[in-house]
Amino acid sequence: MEVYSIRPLLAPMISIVCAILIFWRGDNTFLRRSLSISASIIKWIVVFSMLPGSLAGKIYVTQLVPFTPGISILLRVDALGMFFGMVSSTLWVITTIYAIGYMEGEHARKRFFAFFALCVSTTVGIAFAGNMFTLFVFYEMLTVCTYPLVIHEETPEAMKAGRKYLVYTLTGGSFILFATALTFSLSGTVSFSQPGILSINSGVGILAVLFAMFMLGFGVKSAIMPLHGWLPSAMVAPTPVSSLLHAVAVVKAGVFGITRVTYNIFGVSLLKEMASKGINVAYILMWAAMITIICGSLMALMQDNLKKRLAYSTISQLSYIVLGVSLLTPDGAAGGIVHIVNQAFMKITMFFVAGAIYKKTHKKNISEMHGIGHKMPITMATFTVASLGMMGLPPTAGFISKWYLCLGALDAGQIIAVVVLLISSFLNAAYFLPIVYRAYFVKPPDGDVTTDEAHWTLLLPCVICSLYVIALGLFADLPFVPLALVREAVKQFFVL
Amino acid sequence: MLRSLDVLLLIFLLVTAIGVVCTKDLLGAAIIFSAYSFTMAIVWQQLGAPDLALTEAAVGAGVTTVLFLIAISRTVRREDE
Amino acid sequence: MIEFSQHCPVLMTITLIIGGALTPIVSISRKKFSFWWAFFVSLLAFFFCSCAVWRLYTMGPISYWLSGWEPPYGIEVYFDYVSTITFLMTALGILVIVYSKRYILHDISEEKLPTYYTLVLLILGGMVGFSVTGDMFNLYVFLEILSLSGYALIAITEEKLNAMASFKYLVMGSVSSVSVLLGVALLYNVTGTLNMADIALRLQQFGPTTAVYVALVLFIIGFSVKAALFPVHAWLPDAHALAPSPVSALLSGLVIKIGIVGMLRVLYCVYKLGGPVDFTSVTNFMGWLAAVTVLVGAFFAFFQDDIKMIFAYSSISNIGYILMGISLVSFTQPERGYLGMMGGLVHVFNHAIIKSTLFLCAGALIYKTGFRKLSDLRGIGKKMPITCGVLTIAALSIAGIPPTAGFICKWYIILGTIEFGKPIFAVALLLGAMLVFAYYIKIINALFFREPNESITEVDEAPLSMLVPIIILAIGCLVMGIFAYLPLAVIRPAAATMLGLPSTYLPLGG
Amino acid sequence: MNDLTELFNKLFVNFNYIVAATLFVIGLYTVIAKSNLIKKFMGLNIIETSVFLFIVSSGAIVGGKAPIIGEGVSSKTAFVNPIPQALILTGIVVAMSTTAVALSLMIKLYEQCGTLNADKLKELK
Repeated sequence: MEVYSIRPLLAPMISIVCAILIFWRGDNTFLRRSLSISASIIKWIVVFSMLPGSLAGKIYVTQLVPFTPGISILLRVDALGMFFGMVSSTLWVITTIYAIGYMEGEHARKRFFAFFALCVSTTVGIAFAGNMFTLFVFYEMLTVCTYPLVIHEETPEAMKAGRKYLVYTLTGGSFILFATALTFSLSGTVSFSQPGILSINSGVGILAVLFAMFMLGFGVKSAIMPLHGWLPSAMVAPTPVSSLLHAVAVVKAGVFGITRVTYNIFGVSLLKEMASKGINVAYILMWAAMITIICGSLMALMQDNLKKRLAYSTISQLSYIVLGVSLLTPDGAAGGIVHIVNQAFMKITMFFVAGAIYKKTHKKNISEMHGIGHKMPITMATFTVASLGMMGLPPTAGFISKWYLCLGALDAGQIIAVVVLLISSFLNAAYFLPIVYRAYFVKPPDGDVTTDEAHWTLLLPCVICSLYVIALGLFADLPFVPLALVREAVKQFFVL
Repeated sequence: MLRSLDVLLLIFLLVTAIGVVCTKDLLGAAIIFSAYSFTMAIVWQQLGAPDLALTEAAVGAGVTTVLFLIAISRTVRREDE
Repeated sequence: MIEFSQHCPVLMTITLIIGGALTPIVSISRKKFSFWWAFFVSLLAFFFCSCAVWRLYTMGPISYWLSGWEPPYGIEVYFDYVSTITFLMTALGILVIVYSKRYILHDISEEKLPTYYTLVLLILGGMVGFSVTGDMFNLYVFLEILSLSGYALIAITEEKLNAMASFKYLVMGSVSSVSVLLGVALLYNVTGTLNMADIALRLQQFGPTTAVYVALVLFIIGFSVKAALFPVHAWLPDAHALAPSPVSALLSGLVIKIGIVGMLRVLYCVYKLGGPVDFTSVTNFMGWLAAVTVLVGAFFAFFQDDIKMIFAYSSISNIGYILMGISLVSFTQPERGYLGMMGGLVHVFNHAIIKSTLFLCAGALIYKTGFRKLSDLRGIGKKMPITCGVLTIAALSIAGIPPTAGFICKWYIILGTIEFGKPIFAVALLLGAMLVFAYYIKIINALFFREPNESITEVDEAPLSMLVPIIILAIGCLVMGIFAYLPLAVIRPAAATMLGLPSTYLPLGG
Repeated sequence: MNDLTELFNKLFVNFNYIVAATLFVIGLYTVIAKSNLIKKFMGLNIIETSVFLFIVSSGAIVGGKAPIIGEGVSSKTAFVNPIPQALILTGIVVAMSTTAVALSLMIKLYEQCGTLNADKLKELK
């Protein structure tokens, strides 16, 4: 059921207006802070006001300008879009609080907050995009808006990372653009619909090429190996940027795109039909995801820099989502998609902690963090919760995703995927638990064990996120948690 | 059939053109160019275009040559300079 | 009104040319008055042009016989959908003239002001005339008017290199003009008329002869030089980069498009798809050249440090896009070329807007700082936020980042190449766009994200008469991108009629 | 022998065109090969006149009259076609203005650089 509403447009517009106001009058610290916070909260309210409707199967639509016959800039909030929009708008609120604390005393704060708001705006745009074309438009805008944030430090290293980021993502964008044009040429439309818009009549070969191009395009932002190179180097950005953009907005935009392409452009039935004709693209994607999961974890093991380790962990975790999507079973899809939110909250907690430690002690490397748990007990406690979640232990959110992923893999008959998930859990334990161990059970070198927590603006977001990680795990079946929305989305994909 | 005068004129046209190319002294080249334009004017007349002949004589042989002369007097005289 | 609007295409051409010729006379006592005169003349021309465009879209193309002489003796003025580019020319002309008010005194002395405005009006008049004439010989005459004014405008400053750049352009330009003239003569020989529509009809009767083919090749060579297609592009970078900035905006924005308009006229109005001459082998070859042009332009731009040099090379690259779009035509199935043609034509408009924005911004930076190298201009973004902001918008636009104007053409040309079955062209285009973005990001980095140059601390924002035109153009960049259906609706009939389809033709995605 | 006569005949009929083509080549050679700018421009002028010659020749009817209406003219067919001539008239004027612009550029260039040799100018750059 489609309902016309202004709210899908309102949500990204709020951030854009906020960005413009910050550009205009952002030199005033108080004004900048209050603008950021109030805009993020208003946006959160707008997005969440659509939640009950979405759960009931309503689809909110705003038709913006027509672009050409057959294509318009269209915002359409279905369950999947609502889900992603919810994640990003919630995390904007939390990250804004964190960023205010973290960026204290840094340079070019006006630019930072303005582009921050723009990025969130484009992310919500991606979430609410009603067709591939709109999605691409916001996707490219996201790339451009993130650039000033990646190079925020303006050091040669940051500039190099920014260049690398642009080269990777814009090349990916070119693939998507070409694939979108090809889709339009084949099917005459680019609107997302159930169960997909392409038909087997176009020829299996060309469809396979099309799928490959989409995956190469979105694979860059979702950091599927070997397209992941930009992500670790982009960690030179300030922590709030790494956390929101490189754990949530940018990378999740990539996996969101993959989900959209798989379920709304191709559709489950078409992919299965292609498989029966001998070209099983989903299977290849699954293998790419599994290889990324293992390799990403192995590389994370070798990192000493905390943020770098988190970055490689992100690469590995993102492929959980891709794996879930590529299984083409309802449970697998549910596990993959719900991992978007679960991984987001867990990873953002960890980044926040890394940032808080850096801000407090200027330590970046794990080998220097002896006994940090004594100095910053609450901070490290949240980190521990997130680590347990990453390993997939109950009752954390990570368990829910892993459970569904395993169910999906069994449904699809891919025992190997279950094995990979299990190995990955062990690897997760192998690279996160030593940090926790070192923080609590190794005495600090100076023997100083007095508590010295970071500023509350840095601490509060960590606590909220870690609580959320537990809550998501404990109350997974309540109607207003993300899982319910995911079930609604999956119901639409598989026409259940 | 062309008349023999025409043929002669055309051959003279070629000769002057080659003269323009080969003369190293720019002043000489400009004067040969003027001769070339005059020949061209007569060719126009022979082809039944008196108005063109007039224009060519005035503009091509006259004004253009004067322009060349002015330019040469204010710049270089030898081609290789 | 209807009666009046019929005369408008002629009136605007005459206004500009006579107005231009009168400029030195009206400003004989006060040199500075020439600005107001030029401004007034361009406004008048813009008004006439608006009337003509209004009539075009309400009543269809205007065919007008000068002084009422019937064909084939009279000269026809034909205002069709392609002629809508005159709207852009006159509008851009006004902005450039306004911009020149302050800027040009930076480059030339007050003595030369009337000369400058004369030449600007003449170049505009030449372009407008070129786009509205229906007569092959007038095409040549207007081509010469605008080329000559162009050569003179480049060399109007006292700079040493300018005269050289202008001379290089002049030699290339003269050869190309001669080749166009020879083409006109050959066609006249075969058909005995100079009117384009008549030539098209008679070509049908006489069938293809060697002379017709030779004429086609001569036209293509001639217009390729004007458009700076790959092997004959060498004159462009110096000429466009060294000219005074408003002149660069005119040259890069409009004058190179004249080559495109010329090709459109010759290929699709005179020779015509489905006509006696199958020229698809020529367009095919042009397509490949265009693909090379895209890459060559983008590649060389990468090594430049002079900001205007970068823009000039990127013009070459963008001309490649346009030519790629308009050369994707099939002789027997005209509708297959529609999307590519749309892309090419849209980019004629969009590139004009974007590139003039870039050059005018560069001009503002040079005017204020006196520097033109990126390494000297670093960190200027904080001092001149509006100019640099606009420059950024235009840079993103030319790199084809949505939702700006440059993206539309990219989208259409890629669609066109897919429809046409030549995805290899799309690869060239995307690669070119990537390279383009790579060096524009270099500019943006230098302007905003690098340590400020100490010697430019005493710099503030550019004067209003320079800011207003660039802001208007920047809004144009955004509006043409976000509300893409507006320019598309205007250009759609042009693309359709060029291919011999009804002007209301609307395929999927058109 | 007969063949040779025919060949000469053909040559003679097309002699105008042959001369025009030769002039074109001579002009082109000058533009490309000569390094002096003034010389280059003389070559360009030769090219232009060669094109004019070609056009007028193609419009000419051998033995035709000038297209001027006078006494005793009744038939239109004996006239030389006037349109090419009108074109050339414009063409000559255009060529002259191009030359004027080019020469003024050269004077300027010489004042600034002290040479008109294209190779030397390239080095100066």
